[in-house]
Amino acid sequence: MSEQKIVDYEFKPGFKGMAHDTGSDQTMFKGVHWGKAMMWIFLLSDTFVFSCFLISYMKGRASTPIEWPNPSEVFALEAFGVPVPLLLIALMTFVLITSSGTMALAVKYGYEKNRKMCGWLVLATAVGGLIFVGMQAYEWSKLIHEGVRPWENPFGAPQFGSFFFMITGFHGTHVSIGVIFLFIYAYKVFAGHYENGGKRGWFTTMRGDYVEIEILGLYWHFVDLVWVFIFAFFYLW
Amino acid sequence: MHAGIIFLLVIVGSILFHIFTPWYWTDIASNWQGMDDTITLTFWVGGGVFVAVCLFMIYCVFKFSYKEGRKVEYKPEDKKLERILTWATTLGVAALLAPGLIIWNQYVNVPKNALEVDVMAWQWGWQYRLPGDDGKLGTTKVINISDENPFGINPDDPFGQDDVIIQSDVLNMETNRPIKILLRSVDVLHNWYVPQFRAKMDAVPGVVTFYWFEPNKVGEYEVLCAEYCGVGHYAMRGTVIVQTKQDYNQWLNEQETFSELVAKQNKLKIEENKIAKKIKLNLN
Amino acid sequence: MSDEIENKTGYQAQSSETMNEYSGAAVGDIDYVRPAELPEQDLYHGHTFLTKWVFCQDAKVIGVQYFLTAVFTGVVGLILSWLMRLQLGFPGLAGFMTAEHYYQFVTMHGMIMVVYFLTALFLGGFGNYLIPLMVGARDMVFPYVNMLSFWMFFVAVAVLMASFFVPGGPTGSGWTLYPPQAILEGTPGSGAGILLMLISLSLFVIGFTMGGLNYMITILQARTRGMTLMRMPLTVWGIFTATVLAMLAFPALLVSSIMMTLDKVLGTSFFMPTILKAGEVLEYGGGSPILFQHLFWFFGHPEVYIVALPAFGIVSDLISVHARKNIFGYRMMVWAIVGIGALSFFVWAHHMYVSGMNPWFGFFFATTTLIIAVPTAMKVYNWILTLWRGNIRINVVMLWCLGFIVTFVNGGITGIFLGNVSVDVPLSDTYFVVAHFHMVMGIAPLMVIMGAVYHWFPLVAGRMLNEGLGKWHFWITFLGAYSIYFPMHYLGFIGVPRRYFEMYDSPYMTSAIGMNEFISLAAFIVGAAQFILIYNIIKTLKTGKPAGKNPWKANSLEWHTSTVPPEHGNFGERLPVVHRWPYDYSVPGAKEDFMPQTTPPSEVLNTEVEKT
Amino acid sequence: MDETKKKEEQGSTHKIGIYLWIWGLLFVLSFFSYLVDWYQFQGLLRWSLILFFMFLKAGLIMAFFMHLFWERYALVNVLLWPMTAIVCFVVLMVAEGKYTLFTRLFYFFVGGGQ
Repeated sequence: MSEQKIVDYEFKPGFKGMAHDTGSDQTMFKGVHWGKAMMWIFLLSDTFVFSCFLISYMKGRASTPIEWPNPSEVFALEAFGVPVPLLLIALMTFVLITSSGTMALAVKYGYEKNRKMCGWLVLATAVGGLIFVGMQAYEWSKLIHEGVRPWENPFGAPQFGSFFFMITGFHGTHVSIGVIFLFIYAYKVFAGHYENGGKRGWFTTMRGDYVEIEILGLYWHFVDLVWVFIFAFFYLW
Repeated sequence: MHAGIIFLLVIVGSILFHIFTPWYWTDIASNWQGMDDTITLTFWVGGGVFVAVCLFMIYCVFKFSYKEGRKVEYKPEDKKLERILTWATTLGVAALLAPGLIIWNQYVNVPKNALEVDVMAWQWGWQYRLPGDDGKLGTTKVINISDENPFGINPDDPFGQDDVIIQSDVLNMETNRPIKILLRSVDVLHNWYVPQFRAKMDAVPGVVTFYWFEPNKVGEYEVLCAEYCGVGHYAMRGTVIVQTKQDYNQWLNEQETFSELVAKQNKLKIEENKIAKKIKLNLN
Repeated sequence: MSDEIENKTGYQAQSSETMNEYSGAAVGDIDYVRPAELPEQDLYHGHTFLTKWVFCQDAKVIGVQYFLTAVFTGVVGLILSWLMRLQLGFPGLAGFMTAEHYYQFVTMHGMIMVVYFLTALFLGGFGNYLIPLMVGARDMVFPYVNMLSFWMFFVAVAVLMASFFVPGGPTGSGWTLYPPQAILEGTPGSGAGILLMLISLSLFVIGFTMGGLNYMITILQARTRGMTLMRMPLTVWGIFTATVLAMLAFPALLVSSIMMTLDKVLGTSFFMPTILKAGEVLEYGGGSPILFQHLFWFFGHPEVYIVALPAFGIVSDLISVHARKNIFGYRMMVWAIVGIGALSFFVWAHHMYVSGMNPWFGFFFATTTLIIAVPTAMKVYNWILTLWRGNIRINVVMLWCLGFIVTFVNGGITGIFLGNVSVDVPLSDTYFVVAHFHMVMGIAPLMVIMGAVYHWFPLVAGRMLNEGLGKWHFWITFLGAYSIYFPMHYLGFIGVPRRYFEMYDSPYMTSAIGMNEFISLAAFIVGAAQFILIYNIIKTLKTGKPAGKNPWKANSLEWHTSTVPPEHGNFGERLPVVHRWPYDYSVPGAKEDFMPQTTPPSEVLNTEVEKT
Repeated sequence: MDETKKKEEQGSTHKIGIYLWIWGLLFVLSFFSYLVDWYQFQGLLRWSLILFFMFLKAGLIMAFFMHLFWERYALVNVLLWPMTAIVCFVVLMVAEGKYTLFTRLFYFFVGGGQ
């Protein structure tokens, strides 16, 4: 996503370009920042973590002879005295997608070096994430009130509770870590760490750059992406 | 030089060891001769490759060891040679794979006339159940297991009533009759393994696994547990006695069925109650 | 370029402008190499003892730290193996040896050797030391994360070792940690032991992920000018592919350890079906133990190649250097490494043929497994073809390589037995399996590690290890290890099951008492012989012959640093520019029998060197 | 060639319209997948709709929000090929799950009589 200009290097499109990039010296991902490449590879690894969780869930659910509770009823919420199926989940999805959108715009304004806009959007993303975590906490407490535990479940197969708390918990941990970093980076943007050549980081000797907002954005979108899969497999199945 | 000689001795020693070894597989006592044959085939092909590769290596060590100013070949690639080697290897591997898959196909397809035997494993022992006159085993559940119902047979399953139960780790079998082993475990993983039969499969709690074989040699064999199952793993043995049809039937008739066991226990209970009542009366 | 922080902490910043002065020649010149895409990396140079040797950000120091920690765990694993062999060869001789202890030693030996010794040594040790040097980078791309990676590994090892001292002792569930037995009473260490093991594994995975990201991005994005992927030494290719495998396989281990921890601590039933224990039905139900096995082997099989691929790569380099000949079929070697790596994700259930999984999987996994045999065989052919018409130095390093070829081919062939589904049925869970994997992923990689130590020690310490001691070390180890594991296959043929504390008087075993005693004696001797190396290293550090620059006359970049041993930043003021692959040995017409990667084409116009 | 160059030169600052479009689409698709549950579609229809919307949403997020659409093929391929291992794992575990369920039902509930 940086300017694609490299001295004496010709960019070729498509698969030809892939072969050319791969066969070239120095870098394989032309113009990709080290940190961004690292985040991508990390996310690939994390994808395998979530895939293993979801595969275990699918295997567990497919092989239990005891009836699996109907998520549409379990996760229903009373609104104006009427039970609406999956209402809370729909709202959580809404919040998370909203925050994903603000994050995408933050990255855009970051690259345009629009410090104020970028900072506010990162902050908005952080607030969105916080709301999501709050709603998840509410959802957990509601289920626990109804008697669902990691080891038992009044509505049917006990694995329902186990997988639910484990997978949403693991996802929620990701969101929470993301929220913490979003607040830190909102501060960094407002404090101007990426202006005038960039300030040296706390963990590293590298200089700050707005590419860090994109790296953070990748992580945040990934969290959203995982939610898409959890939403489909956990709540709709 | 001495390096090459020692390596050569190692290879020659390996071959001699294989020829003169007193340690080789026990006499087979089941229908899985095909497994032994595939092993033998793999042994010849694989052993041949091993010896050929090592001899080539040793030859190179003798022939090309360091000499100042020796002319060395500089040839980064040889497409033709590489292609030949690839195809030759692929063919060899395919030749080994084919019999393996054919036998596996036999292994997972149980003959229709096989006698089902329920092998129940626990930490650390075995017990067995044979179908009764109806030829069918009743369903089981771990939670049904109790002193009165040691196999956990579902009491309302009609097929379970006449099941022959053997509460010992000795199982008798008839020669030349296929046996389908149905394995289940009530606690951890186990594996019912008789080396002479070659076949084995894990017993997994929560599911029922199976395999089959046809014993074809009269005799007594030791059963081993072949999947680590806790501290008692090594002591988890059993016995299989393969008999002629006559002997087997005689043995079978001496065994108890599930309904007989239930009746016996009920009788026992009634008597106990009677005794208890008597004692009460006496006390009164 | 100097700002406040720099002055305070002493960053040595080199601006990108100074780099561009040295752009070599102009476009059109045969020596022309594109200018650098990226500015030079800023490095943090430690000043105090703490930042220089403990929390150091130099990949070379981190590599040595990894190496030493891994060797420490390896020695623990070795001692455990002695104790096991003591019981197997001479049952009842050691009074303290109960079945509980025996199984704990088996488990810890396996886990330590596979994960904490071999994986950490190859990727953490050799990877850290060699990657930046071989691809021509100043350091790993994220030195701070790299440092954290080591310390995370250190904590993981500490937690693992702590499990020896908790009540109940370490876990004794076998290195595969199969549930349900791993967390049920009846298995030693099913309390604190298994928990610490799972925690330690999770920490290891987290630590490794930090390191693995470094290795991957350094290789992909921080190579020096002229260093294309197809000019990298095979060592780097092996370590790189192994790292990719680790990044994608360790997640499965992490997930399975999290799930098992929850089963143990919270009483969930992911892997736990209804269980009857001592007459009582436990509070579990509905889980599937086979699911754990799938997850474990989805990690476990790539793990085998995580250990094997770096060994393949390193041994290729060692053979090429010491046979004074280019590696035969370099491109085939690279594709074989990558192909084996990719295929290793599609073969996991060949460890589970008799596990009670869906029986139809046998066909799929037998086929994929035997397909892997083809690229592996190609690698073996290429190694021995590299020897053909070479000029082979029969020194200690080459001896280890030859030992590797013998043991690896032996172990590889027995792999064809076990991968071929119906042949596996009689052999699985017997000593044949034990002999197979020790030969192929224990002894063979160990031969490479030893060869690599003798090969690179002059670079790390600047002194040559003693050849005479090295030869003793090699012959005792090789002959001893071979005579341990070659006969052991025949125990498997008899049908002796593995993980047996004692055989009593089983008819299969009574005939093999003599062999077991022999194997145990050989194991004691081989283990003891490893201390020759430690003695050799200590002696060499004091009085060894100075190595000087490039003692083996090798081509790859690590031997062409400005100082020996290389200092932080590796290459002095200017990064090297690469013009060729690292295997131009004995090029006809060249003055010497080697041609460093940095030799520009204009210097070798009159030779018959091939363009790479 | 020219076209890609143009695309890449815009690189860092794509028009805001694209983001808003994708954003809107994501809301709409989420709403649709919610409707799948609301109307209680069952069976194959439900499954295909769920998976369709899921992959569409995931694709949009990856392609535009995570900029994968504008990345070079080298990166895209490195990221997507490993998914074949996941796909293989999923397919085999579906088969395994069904087999486990079958043995449980057969031996613990239904029995050999049926």
